[in-house]
Amino acid sequence: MTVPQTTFGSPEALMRDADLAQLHETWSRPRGLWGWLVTTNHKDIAERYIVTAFIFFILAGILAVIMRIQLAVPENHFVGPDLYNQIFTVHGTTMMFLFAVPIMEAFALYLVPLMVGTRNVAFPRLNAFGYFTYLAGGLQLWGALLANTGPDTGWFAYVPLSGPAFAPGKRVDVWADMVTTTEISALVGAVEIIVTVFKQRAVGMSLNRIPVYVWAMVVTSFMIIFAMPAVMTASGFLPMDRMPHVNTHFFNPAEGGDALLYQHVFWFFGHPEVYIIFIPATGFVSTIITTFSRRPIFGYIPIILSLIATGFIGFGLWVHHMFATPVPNLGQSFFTAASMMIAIPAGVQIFCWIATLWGGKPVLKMPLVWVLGFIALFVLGGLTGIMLASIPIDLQVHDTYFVVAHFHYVLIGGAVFPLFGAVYYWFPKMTGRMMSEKLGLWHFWLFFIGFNMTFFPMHLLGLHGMTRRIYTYLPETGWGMLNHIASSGALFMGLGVLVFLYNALVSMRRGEVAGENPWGAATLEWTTTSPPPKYNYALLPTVRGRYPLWENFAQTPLVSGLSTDKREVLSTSILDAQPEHRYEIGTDSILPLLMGIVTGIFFVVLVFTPWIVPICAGGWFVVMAIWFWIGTGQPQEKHKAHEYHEPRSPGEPGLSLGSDANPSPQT
Amino acid sequence: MTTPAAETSRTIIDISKLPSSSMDTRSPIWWGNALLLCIETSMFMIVTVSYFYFRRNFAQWPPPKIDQLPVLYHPVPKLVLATIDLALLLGSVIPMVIADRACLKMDEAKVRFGAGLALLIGIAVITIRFFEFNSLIFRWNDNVYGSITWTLLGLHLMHMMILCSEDGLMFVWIMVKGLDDKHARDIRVTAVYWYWVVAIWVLLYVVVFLSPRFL
Amino acid sequence: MKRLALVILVIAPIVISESCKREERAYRIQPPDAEVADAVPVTSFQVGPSTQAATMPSNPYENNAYALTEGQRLFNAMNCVGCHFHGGGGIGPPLMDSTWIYGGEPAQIFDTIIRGRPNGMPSFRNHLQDSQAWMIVAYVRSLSGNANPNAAPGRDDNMNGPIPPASIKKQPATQSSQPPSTVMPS
Amino acid sequence: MKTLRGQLSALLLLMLAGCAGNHQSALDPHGAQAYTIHHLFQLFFWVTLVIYVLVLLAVLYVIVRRRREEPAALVAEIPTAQSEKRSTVTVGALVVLTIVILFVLLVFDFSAGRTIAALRENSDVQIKITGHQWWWEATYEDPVAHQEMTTANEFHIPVGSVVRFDLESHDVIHSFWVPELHGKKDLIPGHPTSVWLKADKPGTYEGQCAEFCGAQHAHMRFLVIAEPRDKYNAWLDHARQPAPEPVFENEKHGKQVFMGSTCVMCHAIAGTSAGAGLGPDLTHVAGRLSLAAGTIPNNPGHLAGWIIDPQRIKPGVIMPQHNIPPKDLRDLLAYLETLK
Repeated sequence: MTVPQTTFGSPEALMRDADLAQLHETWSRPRGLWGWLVTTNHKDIAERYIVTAFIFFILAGILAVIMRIQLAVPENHFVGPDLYNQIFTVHGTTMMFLFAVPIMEAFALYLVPLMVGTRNVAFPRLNAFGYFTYLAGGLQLWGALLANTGPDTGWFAYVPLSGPAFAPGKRVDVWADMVTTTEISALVGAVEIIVTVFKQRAVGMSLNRIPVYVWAMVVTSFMIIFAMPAVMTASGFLPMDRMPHVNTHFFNPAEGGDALLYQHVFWFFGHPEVYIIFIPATGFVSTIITTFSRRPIFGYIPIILSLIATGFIGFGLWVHHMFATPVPNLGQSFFTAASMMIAIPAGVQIFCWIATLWGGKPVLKMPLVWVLGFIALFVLGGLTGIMLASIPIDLQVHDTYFVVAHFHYVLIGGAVFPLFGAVYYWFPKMTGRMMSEKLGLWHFWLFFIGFNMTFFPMHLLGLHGMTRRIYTYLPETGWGMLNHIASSGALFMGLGVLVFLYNALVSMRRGEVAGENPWGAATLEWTTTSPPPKYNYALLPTVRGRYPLWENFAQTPLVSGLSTDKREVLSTSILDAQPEHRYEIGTDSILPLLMGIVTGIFFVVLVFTPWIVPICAGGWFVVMAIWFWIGTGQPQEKHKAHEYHEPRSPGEPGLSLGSDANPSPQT
Repeated sequence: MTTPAAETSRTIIDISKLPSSSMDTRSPIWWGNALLLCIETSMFMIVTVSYFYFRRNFAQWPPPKIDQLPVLYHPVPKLVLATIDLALLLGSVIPMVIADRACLKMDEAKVRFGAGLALLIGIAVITIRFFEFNSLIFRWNDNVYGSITWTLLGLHLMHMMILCSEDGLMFVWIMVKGLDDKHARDIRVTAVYWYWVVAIWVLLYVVVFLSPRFL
Repeated sequence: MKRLALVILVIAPIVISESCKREERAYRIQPPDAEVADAVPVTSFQVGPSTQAATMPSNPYENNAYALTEGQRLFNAMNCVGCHFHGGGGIGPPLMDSTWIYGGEPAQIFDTIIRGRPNGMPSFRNHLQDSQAWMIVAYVRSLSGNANPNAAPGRDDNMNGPIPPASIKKQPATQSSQPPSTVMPS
Repeated sequence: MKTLRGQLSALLLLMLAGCAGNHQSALDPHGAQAYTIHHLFQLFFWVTLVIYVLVLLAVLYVIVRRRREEPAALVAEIPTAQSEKRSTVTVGALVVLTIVILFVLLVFDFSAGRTIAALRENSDVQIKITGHQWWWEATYEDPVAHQEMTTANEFHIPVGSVVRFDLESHDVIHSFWVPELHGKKDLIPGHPTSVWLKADKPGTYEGQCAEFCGAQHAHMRFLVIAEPRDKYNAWLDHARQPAPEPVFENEKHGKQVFMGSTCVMCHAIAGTSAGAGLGPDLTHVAGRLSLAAGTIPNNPGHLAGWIIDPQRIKPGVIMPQHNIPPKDLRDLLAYLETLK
């Protein structure tokens, strides 16, 4: 590859060697396994998240292949109904709760601090805790599946089928508790992202200069914050109904409970969930298209507004999952209108992307190839989505393979394709080496062709009456051949993923050395080394526009003055990103792991008995008390409030750095 | 690679003189706390909406209690303890405001007084709450009315306990080690949480204890 | 570290096999030995040496959630509730207490169901498959907390009644001290 | 290559005509509502297809054009306001066009919804459907109590008349769906509801439970058989009759086997002492086309297999395995075959 290296100057050169060494020392984690357990560096945590989420992706993919084998021919006996129901439930649950949402947050936890030019997320220990709870939830689900306790009532677990009367054993309890666990971690991640973006942006990165991807993650995080409590309510009510010694009646019609409420609450989360997965993907797409069109994105403001609009409207269309239920017609019409309306912001974004490509000179590297695949597939999925918004059409295709095809086009086409693009795009930043373009093309075409072979026929199957979640079908239905095609496609997809794994593993060791900015991209993360140092930036960058690296970055000021002997970050104002104060964040600690273990144990034992609640409450209190006590255990400064926020020497350079400020050089 | 000469031309903004902590909305922890409260607020909203959703399944709310003699035809929850709770919680805002304000001036004595008094009131509220469940007349496993009201009160009790643990830890810290910048900020953040918990109780008082009398 | 791994290696298969048994849904089934259960004594009053220990087969369904729930469904479907209500008793004796007129061992209950008993308990011979009867036995035992509480059913979707089997405290079976024929259900 | 081409052409054929021999396709409507929905679907299909092709062409053009020019150096060009103006106008126009198209589709959608809802007129045929795990119970409602008739899994309706189906569930959520007649409606415990169907052509329409309902969700099928009014009336009159008394010795013995075994605990046969309602009503079981909720054809061989080992055919079904001596089984089958 002959990408010219654009060097923006090494900030390290501006620091004294002793300071740099101390900075390195301060931000390094302890050696060995202990260091691995206690680290709170956002890149360490995010890398773990990414690897774990991809492992779950592969595991759930294996389940998908098993399902496709089972459905390849009518009346197949490869797996029985009991196992099949566990498999499709665990497939859906894993993909939604253990892959899609976590991996989107994982990328954000890696990239957002880099993109906004700070050294770590706002609450690093909380971040580590989030990972450990997520891992606990994943282990709980998959451990249960191995122990024949895999949930078997669908990833939506509708009552009464999942209620105490019709779902014997502990399978559904495992599902509910696992959902709660992973939602905790999703919420933690969302809080991290929002606060990091609000309070820790590079000096000068006012709201209208935030990269589109970071905006997308802010919108996503807010959606998580308002959507996830709904599913936690559902996954709280459900085990309370089922749990011995509790036996509540939330979903028992004989005592005034309501099965329909469950659907409302679940989909109030479930529909925004789709956008929680999709919006980060649009962030990837915008970033990649900008870089490879070699021009600023067309319509920055409309795209941001579209993201925000999607975030709002996303909460207004949950009932379109329930058109077949006895919900009043008038209400349904409202949700039809809302469901169609959400096509507008999606359309705006697609038009802006095409306009950007149109007005630029696209360089067809792997990330852009994946984005083009995304446009081809996502638009199709979006258009079938418009069909599903129509009540009459939905009544026909609801709960058929048409819907299966639709949401795989939206979620794989709309989220996994950009995700693969993002992996090819940021892999050099994360590992310092490029991925192979040649293998990348193999990966792309295998996956693209396999995907369409698998999921396109499902549209037809659905229209021909094949309902979802059936473990087999009769030969007389005539669905055999299309299913056969779909199943063969799954093998191509699997091959594609294997090529990807091979590519990633080999490139990590032997790929071409990337340098700081192999793609000539415009955002801040490309100014630091690949992979970035533990502290991300020796001197914090500042920003004067949306595309700092395309706007004479070498002339922008740098920020110095953060302590090198403790982990400090710079806190800036919300709107204009003016420096406000320095802020010491948590150091490496074993406490997040302990807290994660207590939480994990809590949710495993909660499957069996409610008496764990008081016991673990005690456990949490103890860990929290220690956390509180030693976490801030350093002797602290004492100031009165009026001593803050007043410039100590008026006119001090930097503190008044506005958009057009031109502070005088110090050195 | 660029030459050191080119490097020296870059402007350096020195922020080493900026304060190392902040006491208000400028502080990241304030925002973290606010977002957690957003999460919990949506949780309470959804449970409250469920309460009214269940209400539609009943001709009369709360449903008559028929498994006893004499039958209770309109078993609205008793007000006494809940109202005492309300008064105590509203009253607890005063010491919390005192502590909150005192943090700005680093007035350690006042902070001790405020946080300590609030803690005592909080513990009193928690104690009362355990008796208060009985004023609901139904048990959680009697019917959905019992389930949802116990859940609402239980969720609030959980927050009361977390709140008191938090305030208690702060209080002990100040007693042992004195007040410093970070803990003054933490107390201010705790105060926000405290006001929120009180506000939620006002909501629950209206929903659980007053609304059955009017709806 | 090694010791920890060893402990996990030992414990994991046990936990997994236990929960496998609990969660298994064997749709095509081999019931426990019904032949043996045909010759079960109903009391410990017996002339000659005791043969009880040898003739009491255990009922694996007591550890199986699916079988217990099926038992519950059959208990309702076969109209057992008509006399015993939901375990509280009425026309027939209560099943939630510790007193057993004709013995509280699985095989004895099986015998009671299949043969019927005086004073109104009908015989279900030929009207229930053996496997179904054993499922009912497991459920009946769970009503007094004698089945695995992690497998026993929770509340059903009916009006709130007696405590569901999963929540009930274990009532160890005691033999009624009176001869069976003299005990009349209250 | 040949097979590929064959598959492709078959794919196109399937798309146009529906699966051969399949009577469960939404693309082959035979009911008033299904027609309306199908027309609406076609409108949506063509509109979205045109949009899709245009978007793809635009993207392809962008990429192909790139090949003609030299790839740019890795220096970004900041476009001027002038060069952005055309894009702004184009994108703005496209957004307005999107809104217009969506609005038009919305209008058509609402009008189709009204057409469908208009069918809720009073109808003289009312059938109460109760969903069970994993079969369908149907009660033909009648003001005269003894005229009420219960059957299972196969519902006859008169052609050309509106039929009201009152839906409720006995256990978990099911969904009632006959694709060639109408969309689906969920049966939610505690929320009884109704759906109106009108078949315009005699025929057998296949239906299936569309909401996941447990182990045998896949085998919870049913048939709606639309017949001319006179044929329907004849069927209904026959269906209201109690089961005929067995004539031959083996049939009589078969009846004894039925009444003396597990069968009687769950199934009902009108005119006999069997009256349980846990399983499908067997009064006229021999007259049905299929067994086990549309899973196997109704013939003595399959029936025997079903009685002995239903768990092999529908694992998890509530009917238990039976160990019946061969002679008893033969007689039982003979008796069941008399229940026309």
